[in-house]
Parts: sequence; structure tokens; C-alpha cells
Amino acid sequence: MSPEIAMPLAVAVPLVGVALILLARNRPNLREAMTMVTAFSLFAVVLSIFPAVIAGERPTIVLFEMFPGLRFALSAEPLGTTFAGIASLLWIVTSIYSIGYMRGHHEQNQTRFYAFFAVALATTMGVAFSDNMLTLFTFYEALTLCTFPLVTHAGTDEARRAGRVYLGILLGTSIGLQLLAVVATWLIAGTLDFTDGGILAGKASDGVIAVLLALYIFGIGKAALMPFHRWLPAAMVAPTPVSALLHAVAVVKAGVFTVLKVTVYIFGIDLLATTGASTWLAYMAAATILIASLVAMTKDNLKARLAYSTISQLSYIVLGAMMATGAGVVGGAMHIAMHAFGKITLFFCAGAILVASHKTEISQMQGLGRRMPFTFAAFFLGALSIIGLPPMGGSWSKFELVLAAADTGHLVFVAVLMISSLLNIAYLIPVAIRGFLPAPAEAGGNPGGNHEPDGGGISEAPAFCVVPLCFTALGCIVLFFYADWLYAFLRPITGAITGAITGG
Amino acid sequence: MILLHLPALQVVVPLMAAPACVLLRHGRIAWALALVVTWTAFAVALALLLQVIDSGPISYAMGGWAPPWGIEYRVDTLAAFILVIVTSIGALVVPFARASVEREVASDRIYLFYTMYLLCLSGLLGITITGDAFNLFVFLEISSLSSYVLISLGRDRRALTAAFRYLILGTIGATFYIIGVGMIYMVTGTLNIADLASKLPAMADSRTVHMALAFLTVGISLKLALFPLHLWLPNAYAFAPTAVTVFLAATATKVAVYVMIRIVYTVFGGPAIFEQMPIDEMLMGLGMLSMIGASLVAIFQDNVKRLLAYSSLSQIGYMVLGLSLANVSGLAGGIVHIFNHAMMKAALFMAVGCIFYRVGSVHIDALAGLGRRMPLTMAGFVIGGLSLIGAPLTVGFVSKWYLIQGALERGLWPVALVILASGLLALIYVWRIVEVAYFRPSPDGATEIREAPLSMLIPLGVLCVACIYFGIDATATMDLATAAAVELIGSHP
Amino acid sequence: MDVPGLYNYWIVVVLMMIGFYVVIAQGNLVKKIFGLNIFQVGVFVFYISMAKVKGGTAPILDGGIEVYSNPLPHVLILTAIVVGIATMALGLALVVRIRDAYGTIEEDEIETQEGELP
Amino acid sequence: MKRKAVLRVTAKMLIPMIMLFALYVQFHGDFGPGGGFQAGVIFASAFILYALLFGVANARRVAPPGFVRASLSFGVLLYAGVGVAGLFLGGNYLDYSVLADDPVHGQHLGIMLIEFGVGTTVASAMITIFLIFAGQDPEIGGGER
Amino acid sequence: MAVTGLAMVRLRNLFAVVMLSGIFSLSAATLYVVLDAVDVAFTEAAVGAGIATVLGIATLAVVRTEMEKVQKRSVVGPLLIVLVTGVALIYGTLDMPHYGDPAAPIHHHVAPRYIEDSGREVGIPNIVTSVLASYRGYDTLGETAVIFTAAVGVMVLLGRGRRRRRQDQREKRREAAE
Repeated sequence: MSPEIAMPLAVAVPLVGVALILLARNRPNLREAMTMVTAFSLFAVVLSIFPAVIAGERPTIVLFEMFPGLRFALSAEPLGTTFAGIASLLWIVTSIYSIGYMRGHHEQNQTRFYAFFAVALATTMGVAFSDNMLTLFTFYEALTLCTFPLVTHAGTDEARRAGRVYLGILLGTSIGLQLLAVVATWLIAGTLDFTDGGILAGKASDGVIAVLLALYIFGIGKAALMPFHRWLPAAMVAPTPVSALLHAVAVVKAGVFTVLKVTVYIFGIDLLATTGASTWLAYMAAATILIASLVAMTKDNLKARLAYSTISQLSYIVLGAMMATGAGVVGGAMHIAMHAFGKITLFFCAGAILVASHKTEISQMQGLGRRMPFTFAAFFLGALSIIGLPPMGGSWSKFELVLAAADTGHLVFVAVLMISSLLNIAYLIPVAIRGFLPAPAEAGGNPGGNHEPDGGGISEAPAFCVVPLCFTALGCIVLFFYADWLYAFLRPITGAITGAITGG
Repeated sequence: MILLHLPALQVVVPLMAAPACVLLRHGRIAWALALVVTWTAFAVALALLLQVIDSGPISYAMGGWAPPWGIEYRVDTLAAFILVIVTSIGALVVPFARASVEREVASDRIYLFYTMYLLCLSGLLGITITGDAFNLFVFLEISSLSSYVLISLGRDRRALTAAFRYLILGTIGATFYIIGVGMIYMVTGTLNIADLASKLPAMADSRTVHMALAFLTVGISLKLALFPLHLWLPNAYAFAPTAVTVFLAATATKVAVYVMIRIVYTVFGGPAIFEQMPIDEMLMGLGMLSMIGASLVAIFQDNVKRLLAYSSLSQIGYMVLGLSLANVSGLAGGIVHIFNHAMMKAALFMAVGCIFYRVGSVHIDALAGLGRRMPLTMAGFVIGGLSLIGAPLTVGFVSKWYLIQGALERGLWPVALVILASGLLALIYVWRIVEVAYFRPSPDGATEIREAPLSMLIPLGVLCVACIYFGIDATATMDLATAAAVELIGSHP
Repeated sequence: MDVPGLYNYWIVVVLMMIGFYVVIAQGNLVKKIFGLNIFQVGVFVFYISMAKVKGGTAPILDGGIEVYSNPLPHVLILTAIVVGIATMALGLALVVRIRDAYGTIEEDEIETQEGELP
Repeated sequence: MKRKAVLRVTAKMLIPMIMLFALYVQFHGDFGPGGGFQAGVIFASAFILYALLFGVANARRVAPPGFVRASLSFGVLLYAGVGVAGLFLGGNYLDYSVLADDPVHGQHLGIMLIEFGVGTTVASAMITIFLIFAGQDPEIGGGER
Repeated sequence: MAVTGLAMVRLRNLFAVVMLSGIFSLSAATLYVVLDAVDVAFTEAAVGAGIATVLGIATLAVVRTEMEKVQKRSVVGPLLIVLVTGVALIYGTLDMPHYGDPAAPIHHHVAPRYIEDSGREVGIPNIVTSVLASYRGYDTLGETAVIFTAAVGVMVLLGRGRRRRRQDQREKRREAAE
């Protein structure tokens, strides 16, 4: 299958899946089977694109012309392909997990859930393979809209309120700021195609560039840069698989992915480096890293803590992009992958704990680790990866970012990254440790006694939940060893720099 | 032979069908006649559009008297485009109306309803196609009088006062219009629009001409319900029978916008007159006020029809803003928004009509749980709503894109921000409804509510598909709108 | 009626404005309709007076007459009168219906009644 | 009722006169002031006079609503139909010159026909409107709706 | 005329208002004759003084209201609007050709053809009729349609007679109650 066909297919496969899911809506087993089939085929399709990209090709396909002069087109380049690969791989895992979670938790409206989940994946693929800013914007908006029903899944007042915040901030920033930036870019540059080295160089004054960049960076609300981060904690009312795949991987990564795309292909690293327009945004990102980490420490609700952790981690990537160096961008891009595996593991664990014990607050989890050893072990591994300790994948991306910060001479950023890692330890590790501490007296007293009336009902979550989270935890470790490969794969996106230097 | 006379047939066919309806005196037969006639009109409009694209503007001399002595029919790109919009909506509303009107209008009035409907349609077509300033007034009155009657057919007694208020304000607007026409006639001696356009620039600094423009603008602003002259619109839309609301919301104000464009650009020469009189700035300000103010009011409405009526006001603001930008992108954006808004608003009001047909109420609380009970209708509503917000891949996005582009080309960043902010306000009021429909359980005892009849769903479906199709592939509509804008402004960018 | 210059138009303006005032200031629906009538008659006079040519006669061809007044405004106003009476008939019909539905033809009272509705 | 006798007799004489005048105005519009519209109004006023003096019910009998309605539509159709006839005869819409061999004759014929259409519609419209207004039940229950 | 108009503003007796409106129209008609517009005068007399008055009286009889109620509303706003409009109009007149000026543009562009050629082209002496029915015959078609619309509109609004309508309303209310 040629990659040109594979790209639209990647968008289409989940949509076909939606139809299948809807057709099988009255038979849950068949319906879930459809989801699985779709997920596997999607991953296969995405995999088929990799060889061409590794070979240095940039397969492009124009689907249609949207406005005169503006095409709706898809293309594959390393950044997007990586993103698509991660998202589609983790969808398989998440689908397995969802089956366990949704049934174990007796959720309503499961057909709607699976259907919109598949739509969300389709739009994520679209974001990943967009060839120009208009296409990307379109899929970006579609992603927001189709994840809304997932956030408000519960249908409670709280869920509706959260849904309003979610939609309000995401659409507010994208329509209010990003769209303006896109149109302005179109006017200034006369094109919106993602081009190596950017399209804005030499076409506008430094001031305009700075304003545009700010519009983009704040307009990409999905990157959750403060002060537009409120939607992410709000979205935590969604069922955990949603939080896991969408709000740790697909949606938020679509945000930072867009930031990277804009940085690399719209502005160009050189342009940002010479105008210095991005420096203050880098400081904003640094501030977000620290503040979000501090807020995370105060949260007792596990999912809320993870959400703030995500906000903080996302800003790593934004920071990487805003430092306007090759290392920063590549580090950011790698962090997309690393953080995805780490954070999804953590969310899976949170969901497993919820299904098994109906507990959401960290303070109640004392002693649970002994009853759910796999879950908590996986949590521990995931946490290590987020913190950035070897032998976890997260260590490499953080290393790259620190390197980039040191390169640019912004020692402040080095310090911020270091402090943040410490804070990560402070808010993640205690969760795992608490789980292995003896349960409090009123919860049973006898650690070995599975037959006590109080804690007796709690045991490991269903296998459908546990297997996926073990898998992703192992993934964190695997990534540590394959980071070189990822680095080599992503390196060409900064070709703009080398290209500029060598004159090519 | 018939191809040569299409401009005349465009208006005359529906006009002749109206008395025929009276003679027939039977609801269903009148409906069938209306159906045939509106679809014919649509075909005629399409043929005209193709002719215009092919061979440039068409001029047709009524009675064989050459303009400016006789009345001229003139079809340029813009007029042909508007004709297609009006007739397509007109053609789609008729199938929709059958069930809806039988529910909302007494059975022995139905044939009169279609008489009025056809008259209103021919009035609007006449306004669009005519090349004579006074003839425009005559057809304006045909469409206005028939729409007063159509509105008063609503079941709520407030429909009567709404129609009365519209009658008073509409007549004032029309009178202002003829005062303006009188003034320009006085200084030029002609009523033909093309002739006026060639004579007026020479006397652009005359005080009479300035005041004429002012009176024309105010008069038309009344008809198109530009803030603060909008008072008649919300109640009129809210209490008219749904089919009427669909039709008027999608066409009547659009035609008024068209007249505004005609007057400002064709008759007074567009950008040139703005240097004499700050009409553009005035319109821009009022347009933005409408966009924001009406959206804010819409957020607090509990009657869904009224909410959509206020939303129409704000959308009219977009169009006026587009024409006030006075550059090709902005004007093209405004023109294409006429088309786009016609489709989305028709879809939205049709969806509301379906709901009213089954539920018997348009209060927001009555929509609870409808997402499940009337999935297709609500899906249509969501698509229309997304277009209103301006989500990508819907038509709303296209027009917004060009309006923003037009504003940015002029360097008016704040205007662009206002456009965006208005879209966000639309998000709030649309989402209020979506939330109720999908995430609030339906009240007990509402189990018998079913999906609306197919005859209502199909037109709705067609409009929704159009909303998306022209959102995905906007090249055709944008090419037309741009061509029209270039014709109006001249080639300078 | 040979008032020189522009005074003629100014009288017309006064007429129009009286009518206009009645329309927008009066609360009685019947009076509004008749105010509209005055307003429109004002406009008619405006058109007709611009058609007048000094020393001209009615535009009916007759041998020996050289100067005719301009017939075009006359035609326009004929049409406009018809439109006016049509509007008026419709307006009055609406008034009758409103009287049935509300029991009053005063705008204030109607507004109070409507204010009580949801 | 008897007191109206004088009026009625006078009216009986007047009404035909008025109608005759209407016809005169209708067809003399070419030469003097007047035309279809004025004729229609005058004709209608004759009828209104009749209705005022002899009662609306009687007037209804003279001009049944169905008939009035039909002629109302007929007028418009006649007018528009003349235009269509022009089309078929090779002219533009409403081009009367083609209606006869000689253009001026054609104009004459066309104008006569359309004026007749106008007259018919106007007269029936006025009669309709008047009859409907007069036909409203004058019993209004104490200002209640 | 202005006096009549002003009187209409002040009077509360609606019957008198309708009558005054008739007188107003009649004096307008006289004015038209003076201004050479005999056709228009004829029409205005028949319509404004005749039909409109009859309709007005009929309406008043039906709605059974003779006196207008005293208003509480402020007159400042409307007065201001009217004044602004009036001043705008006066301002607009400043550059107008003088009254009766044979050199005014309207007498020189389109109209001369009607006066000079209509006798030959249309063949009837009354120029107004030839313009009305032939040159601008399409306007007149529109005008006929307007009258038609009004008649049908009145039929729609009032055609069922009051008693029938009230019955309908009662039924509607009963429906609503159920």
C-alpha cells in the first residue's frame, strides 16, 4: 500500500469503524470486537507509512480544494508519523482497557462512547498527517467537538459544567486566537503549507511575528499553556480511558504537536531564533511547568493530580519548541512519545484502582498496593518515566531538553527542568509508596487477610484492565533502549537548520 | 427562444401562479402547484446563473422599451447568485411546508397561504432581478405585504402585533427608500440603476445625493433589521408559522442585504462614495454592534425560535460588516455569507419546525432528551449550529474566514477580533440547546414523541448536506462571490 | 402656488414629518395607520412638485401646447398611491384582528398584556 | 327602513350612473385622466354605495364572494397573460407592439387589455376588502377577547 | 394641509381623525391639480378621500373604539427623531433644482422621450397612461399584484368572519387545556 493511500485511509478506517460500531450497537461483544478490529487495522495502516518516511520521503496527497488556492491535503513527515504511530498503538491498548473499565464500572451509553472514541482517533490521525495549517486547524477543531460527548459522558451536572469549560476554553482559544493567526499567516505568507524552514521568514516585521507567535501558542489551547489550562482538569470527569488516551495522549499531544509544527514549519526555527519572539513564551512555559507541578502536589484526587502533571509536562514540549533550537524541538518531539507511554500508564492505573476499589482520593489508597500489586508496580514504573530517571524512556527526552537549554545559555530553564523533576518525584512517588504501606487500621489491620469484611472485596482489577497497563509500563522501558532510533527518525525535522547552513 | 426570456419568466411564473392558487381553492392542489412553480423557478435561476457565468451580465428590456425609458431587468453575477439562493430555499421550503402548514394553519386557509407564499417569492425575485430603482420598490412592497400576512398566520396572538409592528416599520423603511430614490431621480432624471451609476459620480459632492444615500441606507437598514432598527424582527420570526420563518429568515433579510449592496456599490459607486460620506464606518460600527449585541441577547432567550431570530440579527451584522469593509475579500465574504447563512438558518429553523411539529412547543425546556427521541432532527440542528459557530468544514467557517481576511487586509485587527468573539457567543447559545437536547433526560410521559415525518426531514437533510458540502468545497461559491465582488468594486484588490 | 425656490420642498418636509411623528409617537394603532398615510402623501407631493414645470400643463398631448409637466413622477405616484392603500387596508385588517385578540388598540396596553406572557 | 326610501330611490338612479362613469373612465383613460385603476375604484364605490343602502347581505347576493374572488385573480392573470402572449408572438415580456400587425395598434390593444385587467382586479379587490370589513360581526362582547 | 395634519396629531376622537384624513387627501388632490398631475389627483380623491375613509370608518365601527386613550409615554424621543429626519431632509433640499425650474435634470434625461415620442410610439394622447401602461407597464403589473396581495391578505386575516374565528379560538383553548 502506498503511503499516499495510507494517509487518507488512516483517517477513514476509524470512521468505518464508527459505522461498524453503530451497526453492532445491540450486541456488546460484537461491538467491542469491531473496535478492536478497527484499532488493529489502523495501526497496520499507520505502520505501512513508516518505511517511506524513514527513507526520507514526504508523501503528500491533495484531497480537494477548500477555498480557491487553499487545499485540503495530507502529508507524512517524521513528527506527524511518530504522533500517529503512538496514538494508534495506544488506541489498541486503550480499547482493551476500555472493555474492562466500561464493563467493570457499568457505564451507560457505551455505544456512543466507542463511536466517538473512534471519531476522535480519526481526527487525531488527520491532525498528525495534515499538510497545511488549514487542514490541521480543521481536524483540530473536529477533535475538540468529537471529544466533547466523551467528556460529558456521565451526563451529570458536574459533567455538563466540565463540558462547558472544556468546550469554552478549547474553542475559545482556537477560534478566538488561532484562527486569527491562521488567516493572518495566509495573508502575509500567501500559503499555509508546512514547509521546511517556515513560510514567514522575511515577510513580516519582528513585531508582527511576535504577535502572531503569541496568537498561535496561546491559541493552541490543547497545549494547556497557562492561563488556558483549566479545561484539562475539568476534562477529568470523563471515563478514565478517555482521560488516558485522549487527555494524556491524543488531544493534548495534538496541541503540543501543533505547537511544534507551527514552530518548525510555519515560523522556522531560524526565524524564531533571530527575532527572539519566542523567548518570553519560553518563560511562560517554564512558569507553567513549575506552577502546575506545585498545584499537582496539593491535589488529593489522583486524576486531578495526574491532570496537573500533564499540564506541567506539556509545557516541557512547548518550552522545547520555544527555545528555538534543533535539540529543543527534537527533545520536545521525543517527549511526546515518552510522556505518552508514561502518562497513559498512570491513568490506566488510576482507572484500575477506581474499578477495583472505587477509590479516587490518594489518601484512601493506603495499602492498596498489596492487593493490586501489578497496578501499583506499573504506576511506579510510569512515574519513574515521567520523572525522567533511567532506565525509563522519559530520561532521554528530558536529557535532550536540558541539553537544549544549556546550549541556548538559558540556565534558568535548566534549573526549571531540574526543579520540576524533583517536584515530579514529590507528587508521584508518594502515591506508589502509599500503596505499599500497610493499610490503615480501620481498613482491616491484617495485611494478608483477604477475607476481612471491609477490604475483602478489593482485589486486582479485571485482566482487561491490568494487561494493558503492564504493557504500557513495559513500553516505557523499551523506549529507553530504542530512543536512539526515535532520535534518528525525528532528527530530519530540524533539517531546516542544517539545510540553511549548508545552503541546501 | 425560452432562454432569452428567462429573466422575465423568473418572476412572472410565480406571480401568475399566485392568482391561480386562489382560483384553485384547494390546499393540496395549491401546494402541488407551488411545488412545481418553485422548482421551475429554481431551474430558471440556475439556468440564468450559468448564462451569466458563460456570457456576462444579461439585460432584458421589459415591454421591449430600451432602458432607461423602459424597465430593465439586469442579471449580473451577484443577482444571479442571489436568485439561486432565494429560489433554492423557496423550493426546499415547499415540501417541508406541507406537513408543517397543515399543523399550524387552519385547513381552509392553506391555499391562501401558498398564494401569499408565491407572491412573497416573486416579490423577492423581482427585487433581486430588477434594474430599476422604482420597480424595486414595487416588488419590495409585494414581498412585504405578503410577508406581513404570512407572519400574522402564526397561532400565537403575538403574531398579530408582530406583523403590525413589521408593517409600520416596513412601510416607514419603504417610504424612506422612495424619498431617497426621489432625491437621486431629481438630480439625475433617471431611475435605471445602471444609468444612475453612470451619472451619480459626477455629482457625488451634492448635498442632495448625500442625503439620498442616507435615506436609502436607513430605509433598507429597517428592512434588513440592522441594529438599532431591528425591533420588528425577533417577534416576527418567533411567532410566524415555522415554514414562514424558515423562508423569511433565509431569504427576506438576505434580499435586503442585496439591495444594500446594490445601492451602495452599484448605484453610488462603492468605495468612492465612502470618501465623501463615512457610510462605511457607520455600517461597520452598526454591523459590529449587531453581531455582539444580538448574540448577547440570544444567549438569554428561552424560546428557541426567538433565540434563532436574534442569532439572525447578529448574522446580518456579519453581512453588513462584509459590505462595509469595501475590499474584495470582505465583500466576497459578506456575499458568500448571504448564501451560507441562508442555508444554515433555514436548516436550523426547519429543525425547530420538526420539533414543534412533534412536541408542540419551542421552549428550550421542551427539548430535553430530544437527542434520543428525534436523532435526525437534532443532528440537523447540530450541523446548522456548528455552521453558525463557524466550525471548519461547515459553511460558516468559509464566510468567517473571508471576513477576517477582509478585515486584516484593511489592517483592522479589532474588527477581526469582534468577528471571532461573535462566533464564540454563537457557541454559547447553540450549545445551551445542544446540551439540553442531549444531556438532559426527557420528561416523563414524553415517550410517544417520534421523529418528524419524512417530508420535513428530507429538506432538512438536503440543507445539512449543503451546509457541509459547501463548507468542504467552497471553491465554487467563493469563485462566484469573488467574481461578484470584483464586478462591484472593480479590479483593484 | 408659485412659491419660488425651495420653499415648496420645505413645506413638503413639514408634511412628511407630521405624518412621521404620528406614526412613531402615537400609541393608537388606527392613528398610526393614518399617520403613515400622511407621511406617504407628503412624499407624493414631493414627487409631484418636482415634476412641475413652470408654465407647463398636464401631460395630455394636445396640439398647440409646447410645455408639459413631467409625466414620469405622476406615474410613479399613481403606483405609490395604490401601494399605500393596499398597505392601509392590510394594516386596518390587522388592527381588527388585534382588537379581537387583545381587546384594545392601544400600544401601551398591548405591551402590558404581552409582558405578562412567558 | 322606510326613512331610507328617498335615499334608495336616489341611489338606484345614481348607481348605474356611477357605473357608467366607471366604464367611461376605464376606456377613456387613453385620452383624459383616468384608467383602469381609477375606474376600478369608482366601480367599487358604486357597489359600496349599494351595499350601504341595501345591506351587505343583498350586496353579497349581487356579487357572490366566489365570483369576486375569481375576477380578482382573473385581472392579474389577464395582465400577466398579455405579457406572456407578447412572449409567444416574438416580443419581450409585456411588449404590446407584437400583438397586432401594426405596432401602434398593438400598443393600443395591449393597453386596453391590461387596463381592463387592472380595473377588474382593483374593483374586485376593493369590493372584497369592503365586504369583509363590513361583514365583521359587529357584536363585540364587552371588550373581552 | 399642514393644519389638518397637525389637528390629526392633537385630536383624540378617532372618527374625527379619519374624517380629517379624508379632508387632507382631498386638499392634496387639489394641490395635485394645481401641479398639473390630474391623473394623480383623480386617484388620490378616489382612494385617499374615498376608499381610505370608508375603510377607516368601517374599522372604527368594528373595533368599537372612538376615543384614543391618554398616553403616558414621553414624546421627546420621537420628536427628536422627527426633527433630525426633517433637518436632514431640509439639508438635502439645499442642492435641489428649484421648484418648477425647466432646466432641472429630470426634465431633460428620460422624460422628453415620453413627451415627444409617445404619441408616435404608443399612439394615445394621455402620456401618463402610455408611460403607466406601456413604457413602465411592468410597474403597473407589480401594482396590480400589490392590490391583489392586499385583497387576499385581508381575506386571510378577516375572511372567516368574527364568529367563526372566536369559535376557533375557543377550540384552541380547549385543546390547550387538554
